[in-house]
Amino acid sequence: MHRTGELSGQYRTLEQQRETASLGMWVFLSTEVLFFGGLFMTYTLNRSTYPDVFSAASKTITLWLGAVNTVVLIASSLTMALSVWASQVGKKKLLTIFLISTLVLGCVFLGIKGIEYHDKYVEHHIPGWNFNFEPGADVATNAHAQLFFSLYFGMTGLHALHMIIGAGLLIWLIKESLRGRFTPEYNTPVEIIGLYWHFVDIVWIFLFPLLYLIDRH
Amino acid sequence: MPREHYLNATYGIRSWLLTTDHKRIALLYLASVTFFFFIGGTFATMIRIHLLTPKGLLVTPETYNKLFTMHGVAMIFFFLIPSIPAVLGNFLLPIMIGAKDLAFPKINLLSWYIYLVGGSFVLYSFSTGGLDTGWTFYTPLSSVYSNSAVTPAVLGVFINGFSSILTGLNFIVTVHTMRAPGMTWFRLPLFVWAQYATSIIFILGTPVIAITLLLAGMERMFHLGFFNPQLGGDPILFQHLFWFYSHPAVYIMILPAMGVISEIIPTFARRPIFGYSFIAGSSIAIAVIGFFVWAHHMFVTGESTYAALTFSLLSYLVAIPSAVKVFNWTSTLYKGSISYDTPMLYALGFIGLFLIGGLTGLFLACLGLDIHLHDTYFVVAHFHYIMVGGAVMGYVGGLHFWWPKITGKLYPEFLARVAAITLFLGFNLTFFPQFILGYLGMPRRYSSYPPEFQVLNVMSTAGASILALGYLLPMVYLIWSMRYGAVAGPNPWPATGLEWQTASPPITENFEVTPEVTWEPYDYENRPDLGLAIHGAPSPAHGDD
Amino acid sequence: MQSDLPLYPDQASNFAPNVDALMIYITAICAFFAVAITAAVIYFFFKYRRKDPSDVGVAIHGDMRLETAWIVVPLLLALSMFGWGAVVYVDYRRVPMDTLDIYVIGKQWMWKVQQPTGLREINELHVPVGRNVKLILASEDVIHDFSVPAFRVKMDVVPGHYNTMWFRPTKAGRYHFFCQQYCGTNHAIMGGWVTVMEPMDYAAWLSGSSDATANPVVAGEKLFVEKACTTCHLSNGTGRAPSLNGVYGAQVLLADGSTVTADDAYIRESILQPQAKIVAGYQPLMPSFQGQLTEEQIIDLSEYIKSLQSQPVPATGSGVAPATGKK
Amino acid sequence: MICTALTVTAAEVDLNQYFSGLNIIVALTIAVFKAACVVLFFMHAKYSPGRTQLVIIASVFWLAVMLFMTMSDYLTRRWI
Repeated sequence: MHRTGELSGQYRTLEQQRETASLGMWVFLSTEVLFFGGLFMTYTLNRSTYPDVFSAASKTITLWLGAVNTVVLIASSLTMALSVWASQVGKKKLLTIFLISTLVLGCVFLGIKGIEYHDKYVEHHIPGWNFNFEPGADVATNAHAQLFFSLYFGMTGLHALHMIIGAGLLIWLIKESLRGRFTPEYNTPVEIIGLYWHFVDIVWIFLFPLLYLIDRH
Repeated sequence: MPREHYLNATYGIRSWLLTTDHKRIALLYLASVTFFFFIGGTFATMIRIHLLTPKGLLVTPETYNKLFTMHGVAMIFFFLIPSIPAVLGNFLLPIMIGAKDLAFPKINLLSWYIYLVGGSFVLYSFSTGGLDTGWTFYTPLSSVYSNSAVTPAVLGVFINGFSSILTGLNFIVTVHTMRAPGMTWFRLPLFVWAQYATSIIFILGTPVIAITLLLAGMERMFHLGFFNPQLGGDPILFQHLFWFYSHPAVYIMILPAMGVISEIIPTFARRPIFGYSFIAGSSIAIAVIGFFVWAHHMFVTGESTYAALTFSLLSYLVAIPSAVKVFNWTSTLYKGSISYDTPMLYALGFIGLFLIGGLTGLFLACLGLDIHLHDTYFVVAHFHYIMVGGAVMGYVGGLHFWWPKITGKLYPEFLARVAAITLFLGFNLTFFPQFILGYLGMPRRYSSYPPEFQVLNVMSTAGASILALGYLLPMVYLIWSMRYGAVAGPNPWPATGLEWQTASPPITENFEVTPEVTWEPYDYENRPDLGLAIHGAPSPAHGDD
Repeated sequence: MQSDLPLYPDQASNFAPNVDALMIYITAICAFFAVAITAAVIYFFFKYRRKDPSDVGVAIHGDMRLETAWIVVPLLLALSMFGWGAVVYVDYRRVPMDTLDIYVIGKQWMWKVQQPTGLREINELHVPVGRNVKLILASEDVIHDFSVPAFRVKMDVVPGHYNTMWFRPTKAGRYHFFCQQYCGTNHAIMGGWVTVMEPMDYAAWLSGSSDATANPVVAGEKLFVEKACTTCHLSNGTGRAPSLNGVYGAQVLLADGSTVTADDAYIRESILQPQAKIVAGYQPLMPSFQGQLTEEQIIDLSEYIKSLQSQPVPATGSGVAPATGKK
Repeated sequence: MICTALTVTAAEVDLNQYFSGLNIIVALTIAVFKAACVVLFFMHAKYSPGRTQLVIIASVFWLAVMLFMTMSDYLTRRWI
């Protein structure tokens, strides 16, 4: 297929190319909803089966770290939205600045996540690996707490993996924006990677109350 | 110097392995799914030979368990699910809607590579100890107790899921944004409607099995407890999540085949399809309602009576759109001009076999009967009627129908008719006795069985040997025809779709100029360009060009 | 034995005639449609075959009345199948009160059966004709499935909780039972025989092979002491845990205000996950016995707790509302 | 863009409320509200073509079907 500037050969117009890319990302995100959905399903059932143990286990994770992370991630979503806006109105310098701030906020999030994971390691709360919920917990409680932490690591781990992929995409965007590639006519990559980033944010918006906020009275 | 087309536009291994042309990717898929079909077919043959005697003729119980598991995994995940979408769909969908390619050609190639990686994992599992969990991977057998190579197989199926997802994504977006001018939604060929419906399932179902198998794999590797009752997990949850995808997956297999049949029947009856919008709508209805019936696989797990009643009722509802399709196909034959060409034989065979497969589904959806029939050979016969009698007949029929377009050559018609009839008879002899076996209570997945079941098993094995020949024959003559077949010309049947408006084989960009669609689908009455004797027109010779 | 090529298995339980009648009903409807459509296809195929290579068919695009008809008629027939099927199914699921309770434990790859007297059998199940029999199914490892084709009954045996099924044998004889859920290497030989006996023969068989040490109530009582249950579950209701007298079948009031019926599943859960349902007025002190008891030991304990039925319910301290009606 | 600033502020306020111990329903309602804001404004779903909105609705609907129909099995097991 021949390329004409930023237009790939299978499309007739740039507008068609942009719409196609955007719809493609949306459809991909709907897949992602169901992908995380399997975990949410597992979570829902186990929480409804073992509400007390889940509540007790939830209380052992550090609330303020999660709360800070929520703010950080929403802020990064804001800067990402601003990047899309900057690229649409052609403010190339602002675009680069917003993209870099998004990346920095994303890295802060991952850093805090790393601290939390380290805490879990110290507390023997990593499932399948010297797991010990609390001294004196009986076999059943220990097993059910391990379920909670399996889900905690499964959900936040999968989320963090998405963050890392997103950070990689952001680095590429920053590189291209430094070359001045994005113009008001052609900014599709900024837009669709923006969609992806917001989605990752949304997943966290649900993970936070589900994992950190069980019966914190 | 022959005319340039997609096959001879460029040469060399690289031009194939790095191609982004949907037609070449379709052929890459054709080769790989055929490979898995013969692997799965070999296992099936061994299974049937083994079951000739009650004690089992050929292998140990352990090996037998691996045979049926690997037969299922190879056939379902690596042949049936990708067969029609990734081969025929890939080749035809862009041409049928008048596009130069799919929306995302590189992602299309990527999905083939993902398929290869997933396939390699599974082959690795097959060759290092095999897999004995059943294709359903039920926990805790798969996640705790099995001693076979479960982890690579689960990872392989998990990876392969992304291949399906990307194919579905590509198709949905392509249908939305890449249609040629004048190609409105209700002018789309029914094959495209079917592919679109299938893609909905790819997109919304496949991720669920991907994450489920990932969890089961993690559970096995790290001794977690999601589905292990000893650690507080629930094995029934695995079944819910598994069937949330795997029941709709049955429609992934059958819907595209229904799409193929909806193309073949009007072409060889030479008249508009009866009830176009009902066939199109029923495809979407099947895809959507098909998602709400999954727990009918779990009527005897101890699930709640109320849930069972709900799922049974919904299962009956999903039968209606399938019935609507069969009625419409049959009515399309009425006052047609019917020919005996091979694709038509496959299409009529499909109707017959799908009819039996679909109707026996009504027995299994019935709560009171399912308790007795569940996990017996009745179920085995039922889903083989749908998947082999339906999906594979559709796939092979479609291959014959579009073979002239794909290769530019005609296959030997007589041999092809012999093969079609052999397949039909062999299939019925193999699987019909299994319905009776099932009602008598013979459980599935048994490497040995009580002697009173032997007569019917011998009949089934005899049929299987005929069936195996029926599959080898097309393999031979289709390959032969690529070199020695007669030149087909752009529109040998003739048919009305856009894919028949371009050369055979098509050029890399499909059309010299983007076509503009001004006619309704299957509208022989208003297509003087096809050179047929249209009612009211003076004679075919006077049709204008 | 029937003919060499039978079409249906023996009818040996209360369900079999109903299921076979349902089968005939659905087969009749399906056969009608299968034959009608196949006949139409074949008729059209020959009647409208192409006479001239350039012939075209008649352009008929559709007909709303026909479409409506073949949506509505199959829908009504399908609903009738659903309705009848549902009636039969509810019958399967509603266990009568007066059952003979037999425990069946599946493990790779054998069946262990325990009669009410404590008599144990391996891959054999003896039941009397004409008596409602309830099987309480448990698994020690993977999912199995207990199925008797001649009775038309089947139920998965799921590790981690009890499933139950019931039937009333109607014909003496010996019938196959199978494991119907694939469970690993020797799945195919994990089966055996159900022997349906006349009630007199059954009673004779039970007493003839019974021995006192196998009595689950005795074994359960021993376990009850060994596992130190007696320390807290004092029978007069003054202990740190509720008295278990008369608890089986009663409505138990829980700490969160709800009530639950103390059935087999509840007793099992309370042994394995004591924290899940705390009886009103008591502290969550009891340790979990998960992993410390085999399925058979749990059954013995349950049987012992059930046997406390006969003793008087203490006035206070049981957390139990008086048993209502059961037995 | 002003809306986005408002959303962040709203999220900040909500976070403070969490500490006073809100139950799961409130927590999830706020999460849904936040997510809806992100989808509608950050992701421009409000101004997107109908088919994009259809994709969003479909994915949420299917997720809901999975959760509700599966839980319907577990929650009604003791009814009969």
